[in-house]
Amino acid sequence: MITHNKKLLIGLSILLLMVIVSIIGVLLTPPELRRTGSFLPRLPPGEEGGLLGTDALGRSVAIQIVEAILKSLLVGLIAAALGTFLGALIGFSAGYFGKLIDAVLRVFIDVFLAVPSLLFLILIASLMRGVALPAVALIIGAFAWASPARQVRGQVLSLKERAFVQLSRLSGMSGLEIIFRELMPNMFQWLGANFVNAFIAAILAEAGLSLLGLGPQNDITLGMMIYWALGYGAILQNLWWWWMAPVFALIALFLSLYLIHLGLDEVMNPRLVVRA
Amino acid sequence: MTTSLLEVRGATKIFARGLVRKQITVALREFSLAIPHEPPVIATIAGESGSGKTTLARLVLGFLSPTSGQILYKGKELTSLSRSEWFDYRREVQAIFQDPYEVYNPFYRVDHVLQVVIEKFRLAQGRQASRALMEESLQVVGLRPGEILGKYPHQLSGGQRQRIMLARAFLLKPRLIVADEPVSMLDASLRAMVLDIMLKLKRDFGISFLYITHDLSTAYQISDTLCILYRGAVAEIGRAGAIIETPKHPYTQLLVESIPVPHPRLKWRGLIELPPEQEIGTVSTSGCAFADRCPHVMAVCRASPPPLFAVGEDQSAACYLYASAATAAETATGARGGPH
Amino acid sequence: MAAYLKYLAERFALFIATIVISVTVVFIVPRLVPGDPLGAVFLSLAQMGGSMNATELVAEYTRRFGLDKSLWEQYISFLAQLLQGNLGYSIASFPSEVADLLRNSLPWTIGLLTVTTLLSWVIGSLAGAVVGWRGSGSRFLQALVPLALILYATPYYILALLLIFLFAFHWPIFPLSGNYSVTMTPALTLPFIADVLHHAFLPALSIVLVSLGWWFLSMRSLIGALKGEDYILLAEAKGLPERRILWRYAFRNALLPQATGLALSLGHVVGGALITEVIFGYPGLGWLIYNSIKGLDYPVIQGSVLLIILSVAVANFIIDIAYPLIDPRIRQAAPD
Amino acid sequence: MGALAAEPVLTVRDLVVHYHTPRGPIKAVEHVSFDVYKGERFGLVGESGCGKSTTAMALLRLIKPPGRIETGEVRLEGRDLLTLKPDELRTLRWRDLSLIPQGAMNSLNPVMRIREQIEDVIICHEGRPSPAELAERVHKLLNMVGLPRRVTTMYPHELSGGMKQRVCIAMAIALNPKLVIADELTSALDVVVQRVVIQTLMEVQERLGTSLIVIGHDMGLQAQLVDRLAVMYAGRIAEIADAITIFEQPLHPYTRLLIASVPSTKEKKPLQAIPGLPPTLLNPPPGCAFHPRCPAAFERCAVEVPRLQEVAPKHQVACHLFSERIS
Repeated sequence: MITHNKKLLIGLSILLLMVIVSIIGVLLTPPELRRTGSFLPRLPPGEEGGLLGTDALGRSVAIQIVEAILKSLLVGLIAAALGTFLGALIGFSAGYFGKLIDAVLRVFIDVFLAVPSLLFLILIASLMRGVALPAVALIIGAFAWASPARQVRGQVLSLKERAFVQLSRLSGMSGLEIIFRELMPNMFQWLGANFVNAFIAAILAEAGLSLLGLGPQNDITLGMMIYWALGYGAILQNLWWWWMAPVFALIALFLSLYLIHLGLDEVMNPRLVVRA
Repeated sequence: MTTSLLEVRGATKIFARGLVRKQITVALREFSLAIPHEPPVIATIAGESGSGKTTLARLVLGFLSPTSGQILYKGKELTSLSRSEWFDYRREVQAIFQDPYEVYNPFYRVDHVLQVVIEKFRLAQGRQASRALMEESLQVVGLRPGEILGKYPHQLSGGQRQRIMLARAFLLKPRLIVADEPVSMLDASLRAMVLDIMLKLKRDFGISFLYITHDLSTAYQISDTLCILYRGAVAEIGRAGAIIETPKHPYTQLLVESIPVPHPRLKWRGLIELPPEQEIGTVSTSGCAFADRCPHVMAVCRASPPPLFAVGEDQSAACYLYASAATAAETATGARGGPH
Repeated sequence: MAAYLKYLAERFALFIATIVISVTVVFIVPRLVPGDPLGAVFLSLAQMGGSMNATELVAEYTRRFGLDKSLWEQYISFLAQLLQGNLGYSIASFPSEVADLLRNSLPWTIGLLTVTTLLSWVIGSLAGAVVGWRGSGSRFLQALVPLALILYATPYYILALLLIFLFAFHWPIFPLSGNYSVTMTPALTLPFIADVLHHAFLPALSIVLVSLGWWFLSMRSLIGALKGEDYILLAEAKGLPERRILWRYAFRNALLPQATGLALSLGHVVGGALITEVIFGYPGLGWLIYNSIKGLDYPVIQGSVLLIILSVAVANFIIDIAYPLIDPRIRQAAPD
Repeated sequence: MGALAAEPVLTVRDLVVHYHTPRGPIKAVEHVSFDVYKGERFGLVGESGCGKSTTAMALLRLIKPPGRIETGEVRLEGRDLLTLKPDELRTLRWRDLSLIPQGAMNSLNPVMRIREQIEDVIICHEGRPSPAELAERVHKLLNMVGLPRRVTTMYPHELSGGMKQRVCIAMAIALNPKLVIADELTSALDVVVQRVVIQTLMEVQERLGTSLIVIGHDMGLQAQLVDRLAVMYAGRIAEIADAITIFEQPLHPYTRLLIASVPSTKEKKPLQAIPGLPPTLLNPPPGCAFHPRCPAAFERCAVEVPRLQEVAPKHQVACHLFSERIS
């Protein structure tokens, strides 16, 4: 099924390629080369500057970028996992239990859907100066549950009305059993697609925070790379390799994730598949 | 007097929607029906959309509870059943539904619906025994197990899927099966097969049916007793043959006349008109629900809902036209359905 | 009508809930952060030696917001101040009030975002409709799809960077930053307006291009889905000209969700492109927040966040009450 | 009795429609031929997936990819619809050949008033008349199908299913076409409303003298409604004859079983089902597609596809039981 979808295939290939190259790159880098001043500053890509040149502080852009890709992905992964988990939990409770629980949770879902979560992130991050990478990821994740929650709730509501749930009750299944044996299996692949969505949003949020100066100060993510580059006037000094490397890495990352997202959509949406 | 297997006694179900202003729908009004222990019967509830027939099915299955009135299983109210009694109820009262696709979890093979029943009700020990049981029940409904087991629901036809549902219910050897529009989504050529199995289960295994349908012709063919619902209220109740052959309630008459007879020489006679309100909004009335459409409407019809009047042997109609012919038969034997 | 009133009541309750919950979150957050964030802010301020009247500021704050009282009382006085539109003082530029700072930045943000949102919506929707309708028929139209996809997948600030590099640095056609030249005096004169437009062009373009991709894709898929509707098929059977079917039948039905999208993003104009402003040094809210972060000016950050939340909530509320009036399908039966 | 004039309005010859799926072509319509005469009510009956609706859509040339009309001829008063240029086709649609669609529920544009949707066909085919004239025409049409004037300014969602169906009837006769195709007219309606809608349609059709093709699965409705009837099975026509002949002297075993399987309210009799399963059109059985379920099948049925042949005056059957009798 997966290999039949071109979008999914291309998206996964780009993503995997980036991850593999980055991992190899990080593993091959001796720690002493990561330090500031390991290289001559401001070297363009080429023989002396290495593959991607060096920045104003004498660090190799290539060495930074492989690490930044992995760190950005890590932030996305943690945040998306947390957000999807919380969202699934909240959405599931709202949809399954209904009544008052649903009413209360729905208000929260709607509120957090309406307010751009970047704002809360700015607020928190600006109070916790110099947050570390896991903290950034957790904060992003903590505000990324609203959209999956709404969707899971809708999904559960519609599944709950399906006749097979009624039949399960007639077959003597308890509420919990219906959740785990009848509803959950139908949610898995669907939660997967949601996870990709949250992944994209989390990486986007991290980069945004970093550009505002609220990223993980002691770690190098793609957003932080751009932040430093801009802070040191990379554009005005024509150090294009410094800021362009993370910019194009981000574009490639987003493109691959969107392709995966669209591909999953097509694979799962029966309306797009020709019925026989 | 012995108690019935299942008795619905004066059940009313009101749905209220809305927080600020309640919108009240009376889905079922003062409904009574009894299914006897013996002999097995096919009791049919027929009506158009919005007649309350599906509400009744859901009440009987315990998915809803009545606003007032009672549903009694072997003389005990459903809401007061203990855990083990409820378990017995589930074993003895089963159901098949309208859409033979939606009842299957798309994630599982069709075996799942049979497996769960065997497992939950501990019908067999071990894989082989349960497989044998599944095969046996599939054969009862005329399916070849080899062609069915291991398939996903979308790989089977509607008729096959509905018959698996019957096989599933049969596994439990229930006393009663609630069949909610079981054939309305099937093609004509397959419809008869499912109805035939219902007849067979009644005849050979003593299983009664509460057959919910909008189709009077299938009701005529298979049911013993018939109850015509109109907007939540009983219009006519009694022996199925009598009601279809000599309908007494004006609504039943309209309904029976409107069934397209599959013969070009027996065409509809006369034109009928629907009052425009009928199609646009709902008319509420404190009297007979049919009063607005009834050609014989009288003042009394709008005043209070008519009780059941006996209009023949094993036939009663909720219509004031028959008030003079008989005394009100609110406790009439025929009114409760089952033959004795 | 009763249904609509009931719906209105529900929406209004949600609107109030949104405001109360967000204001509470904004109030709670600094107090949840370990340590004494406000104290830390003052401390770092003192370290920077930037503020002239640190003690006066602290005193003023403590008085107004009751920082020495219980949490509950603090919350009440916080709400009371808020209701009067008082967002406190800027720390970095005391005694400027936060509200005044916001008032200066807001017009630039609103101006930039409103124009770009409308523009990209119109272009994107029209193009998306045409491509969605006869997409597979033309290779040229098909080629627009991956282009839009790439645009949409690109974060808007990334595109901003590329545009700055190309058209402000490499080919310096447009200014690198700012909203108008320092040599200009703000007035309603032609040269000044031209200068403002010149400065706004690149930020605007970056926003238009990215959101164009989204509107295009969304309209295209809406139209694509509508193509299978029975009423479109019947319109074709009716022998209507194709153009009429597209615009009167398909487009009109797709317009509703698309317009909802527009309304939603108009609600987000205030906080829509904070980072673009940072990159272009455009003195809107985003720039203000960025500078406040750098200057540890927490009251200003808090005020900006509150302002954006409020504007989003108001916009959502307006959409909610207007939606049933626009869509005949739910005009009578308000949605769940 | 039905066909008064012997002059056909519509002739369909050898129509073939396939849906091209990744798993192979679905042979939805295979070599279908029939005539519809002037003023006649012609029924096309069959069970789900037998190709009756696809046939209807093919007559209007509304088959969408992956479906395709492979071959055939559809002549409306002599003009072959399948070879018309798009512009000619567009002007002919609705003026000469209109449709009462399956599922009227979703066939009206939800954001246009009823009036606008009916006006659309008049304006596009006849040019814009004066507003008063236009309003008068719309009103007259709605009146003809028994709808009150206030419906004109309503939106589809404000109408009940039966009313929507009547709006569709009014729209279909707006230009007084030569032929109206009604596809599963009443499948979602209650039995009383169904009767009212069908009465309305018959009344209007008789008044205008239009020819009518009624597509459906319900033998009872067909018996009430049509003069002549074609029974379809697995993409092919099994039998064509006038309605009384079909119901009183059916020849094709499928027709016989189909009629027998319809429960009656006149007499109680054992229920009769057709054994076996309907074939898949992706992979139909060789020979006569009905042979695996046919009680009268013999060797030839499994090898050779029976041709539709006239076995009695105006009575055509596609069955080897009768093709032998002729040859």
